[in-house]
Amino acid sequence: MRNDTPALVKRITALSLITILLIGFFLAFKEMPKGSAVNVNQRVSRLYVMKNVETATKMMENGKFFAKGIKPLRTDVPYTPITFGKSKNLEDGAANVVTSIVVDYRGFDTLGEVTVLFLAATGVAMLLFGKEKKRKNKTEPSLIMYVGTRISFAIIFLFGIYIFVHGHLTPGGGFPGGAVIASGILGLFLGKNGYKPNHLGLKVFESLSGMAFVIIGLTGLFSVHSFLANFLPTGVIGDLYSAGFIGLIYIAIGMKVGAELSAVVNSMIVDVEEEWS
Amino acid sequence: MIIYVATLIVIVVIMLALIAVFSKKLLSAIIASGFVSLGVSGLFFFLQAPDVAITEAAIGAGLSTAIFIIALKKVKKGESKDEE
Amino acid sequence: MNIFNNAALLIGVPLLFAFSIPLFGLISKELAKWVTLLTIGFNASFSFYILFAHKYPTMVVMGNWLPPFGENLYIGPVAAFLVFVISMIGLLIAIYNLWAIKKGDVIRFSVLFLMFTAGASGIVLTGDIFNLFIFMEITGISSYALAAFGPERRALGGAFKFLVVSSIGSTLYLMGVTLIYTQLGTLNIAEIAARINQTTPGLLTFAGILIISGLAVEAELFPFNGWVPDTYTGAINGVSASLSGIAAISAVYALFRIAMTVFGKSGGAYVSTYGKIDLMALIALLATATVIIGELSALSQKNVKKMLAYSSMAQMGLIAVGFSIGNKLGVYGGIFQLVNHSIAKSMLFLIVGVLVAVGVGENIDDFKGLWKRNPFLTLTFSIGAFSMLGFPLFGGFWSKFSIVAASVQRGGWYDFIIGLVLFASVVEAFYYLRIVAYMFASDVELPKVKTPITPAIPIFILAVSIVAIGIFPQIVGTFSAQAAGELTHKMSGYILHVIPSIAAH
Amino acid sequence: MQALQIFLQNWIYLIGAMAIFGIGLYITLTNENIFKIIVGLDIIESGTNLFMTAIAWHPKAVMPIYTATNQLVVNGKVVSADPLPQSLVLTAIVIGLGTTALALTIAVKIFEKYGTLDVRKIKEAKR
Repeated sequence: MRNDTPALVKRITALSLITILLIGFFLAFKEMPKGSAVNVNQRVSRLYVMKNVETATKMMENGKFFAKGIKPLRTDVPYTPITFGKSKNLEDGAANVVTSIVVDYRGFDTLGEVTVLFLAATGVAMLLFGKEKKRKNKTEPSLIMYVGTRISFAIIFLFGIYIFVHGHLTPGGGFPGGAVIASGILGLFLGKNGYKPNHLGLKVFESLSGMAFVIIGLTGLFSVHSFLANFLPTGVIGDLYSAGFIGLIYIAIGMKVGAELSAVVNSMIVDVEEEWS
Repeated sequence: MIIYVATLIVIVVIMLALIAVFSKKLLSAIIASGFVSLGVSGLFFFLQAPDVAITEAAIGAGLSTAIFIIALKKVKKGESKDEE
Repeated sequence: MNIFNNAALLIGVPLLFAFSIPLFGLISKELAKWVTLLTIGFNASFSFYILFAHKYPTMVVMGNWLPPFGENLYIGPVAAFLVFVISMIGLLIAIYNLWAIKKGDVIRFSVLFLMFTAGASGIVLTGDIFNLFIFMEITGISSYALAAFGPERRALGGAFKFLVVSSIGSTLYLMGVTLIYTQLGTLNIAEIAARINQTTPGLLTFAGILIISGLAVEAELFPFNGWVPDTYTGAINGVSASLSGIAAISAVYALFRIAMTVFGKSGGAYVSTYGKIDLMALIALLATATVIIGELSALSQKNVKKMLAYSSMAQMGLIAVGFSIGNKLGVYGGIFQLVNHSIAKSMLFLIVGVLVAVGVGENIDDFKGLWKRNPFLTLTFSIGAFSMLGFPLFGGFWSKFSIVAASVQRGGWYDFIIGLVLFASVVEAFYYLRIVAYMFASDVELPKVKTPITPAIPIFILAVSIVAIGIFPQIVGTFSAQAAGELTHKMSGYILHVIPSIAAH
Repeated sequence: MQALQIFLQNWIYLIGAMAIFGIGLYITLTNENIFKIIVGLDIIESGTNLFMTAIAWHPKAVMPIYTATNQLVVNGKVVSADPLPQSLVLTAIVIGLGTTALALTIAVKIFEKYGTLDVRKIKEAKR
């Protein structure tokens, strides 16, 4: 919009634009299945929940998957009941179906997602690059704050690790786990003026955990001939040591996200003097 | 019954978003948007999506708001000058 | 179905090295730039291998889950060729960056530039509609940061505008994808494309409009291109070159992959789409508006970078007009023009970058008498300008010619559109020739300037390739023809290569 | 009462998502303050996420996690909420954080260099 557009005109334009958009959305919603009509069984997620993508693949290769008019017969794919704590050697051993989709069935998306976060952290650090100035806060945090943040950091850190290690069993996973760890580090910043995390350590940690993700992917490529393929046994559903490489990847993601978000917080908090020399 | 609770939360969330529209101070707009995220993450529980709820609470409501406030602190001087 | 899983290295290797560049950066800044260069060089040579060993059409399966259940990359003629072009342009700009980027946070700049190129290749390669969004965001986030990089403060305003418009665009795209998912229950492009007529028309049309407006932001189509002039002018020249030479072409490809393969009806003389309105016609209208607005705005600019930005916008419009004609010749012209634009425009931006660095400046008045000051840059700039205008013996001639011929072939209201486009070309000729005239025919006496060696290499290669394409159009023409075949026949060109078992029904 | 409940089940999340989305868009389009624009983007993000989760849900859904007591498949039919959109939302949330952080950084830099947070003044200063 132009610079000198009066506020009222701008508002009316925006309102009419939004109204048109929302009318379009509601017209589209009327044609969308709603409420009890939402049929997960017609969607590709049915196969992910039942963990029988391999069966469906075989059906597809035999030409039995698509009916006349190219309708996929997802409801025809047979399934074997899955019992928590008993079923063994499923194609994907994660009890949390969302995790199995995020890391296994659509792991490539997640690699991209980690990259996006990495790039955002890199961009933030690149734009705020410069010589560090001393922070001058008027008030020093009290002793209770100092001690409290340090003690709570340990607990928060452990909790973050718990979240991403149990990502394939309980809600959570690498991203919230990493975010929790980063908020612990944010607490440390609040607890002491001029707190400095180990920059070199953060950087190395971030790089190594990111590389670990790609290397796990490449291991899949060279051992099972497909990038990001699960090459470990999947174990019993519900066990801590199950779901193959999902645990490994979530640990890598958790550490990477934690390091990255801490780096973002760090570069945002520290005042720098820009230098172009 | 739970749908009525959800309806209530939706109404609260919309009102919080409206606070972000009309608030004169940046800080209250930011806090309001943080609470919108928190409310939405509550709705995710009703929508049977605990994973999303935890992520939204940790990232959308927690860290994102924190980064907002850190950035706001850096430009604190500008706020009073800019607001008409 | 032909599976070549090792092609996943086109994405995997850049990612691995992007994550490790901070470690290389601990050793030396220069090393970071060289790692970027070599990684993009790896991509270029690998895509060269795929292209010339004729490894396509092929598919890469991710995580051992075959499509439509898992994610896949699809390397058809279009993708193979465009990845090669993107990697080559990226490689040349990386060589330029060796010389241009010396100050500031060089290491992180290298990371972002590497992932920018890899993300653009990913947009071209991917076979999953949500994965396309991820790659758009990878390219997007790195380009916001790259556009804001630089000692000049004007970079920031442009980058911020780009960020806001682009985030709203990607949100709209995501909502469109979700709407389609509610009805078809899949995210695989091939399956959606095969079953698109099973959606209800209203929802389909609205989702199409949302998706296309989301993609049009980066494809620089009117009315979503308000960010273009500010961002291109503000960013440092290497970044402007990569934005117009890499990001824009991958976005246009994504736009027409969705419009033609996903929404398109196959079988006619030209591609039209399902739904209540013909999305191809909608794009044609937007594209024509883009051409006219871009060229007319470029005419009045005093700053060469800003002029190039508007011209870039107009060129994207021209490309979109070529694609949206929808017959084989039109798509052929569109892809040909895409390549020509990518080569010529990135070269022009690099030349402006060199000129600014050696102290000539970026205003049109500074170009007066440049021939006497530096013949090399003058000649290459003229070659780029002539290619943009579509002079015979330069690359742009063949593509513009095919687009005009295609619209005459299609007839109907496309005669009117091509009339407007030709009028805009006259305007374009005026402002480019004005600069060329200034460069050659001004008798201002100013000290000579030297050309630095490193950036001269990419500029020279790009100029030679423009002339080579102009004299031997079949270099690009063969691939464009194959690509046009793929895009206009969605069933035999795309779907059957990804999900062959659909053929039984 | 029954009708109201069915209406709410069908529409409340979609209406809420669209309202949040619309309000966010309104903030972004009408405000001049850079921080307000970013707040708008954040709210748009929330609206989109709510929308994407809402289309995964149906009134009898259970959460998509296998536990000792939670049955996802009953009589050969999946009864859980659709896990695929949920995993897409996870991705969208993280990407949203990245965009927000970058936008805020650019905002801070703009304030450093121009001394203002007003978008109009940035433009005037450029010429």
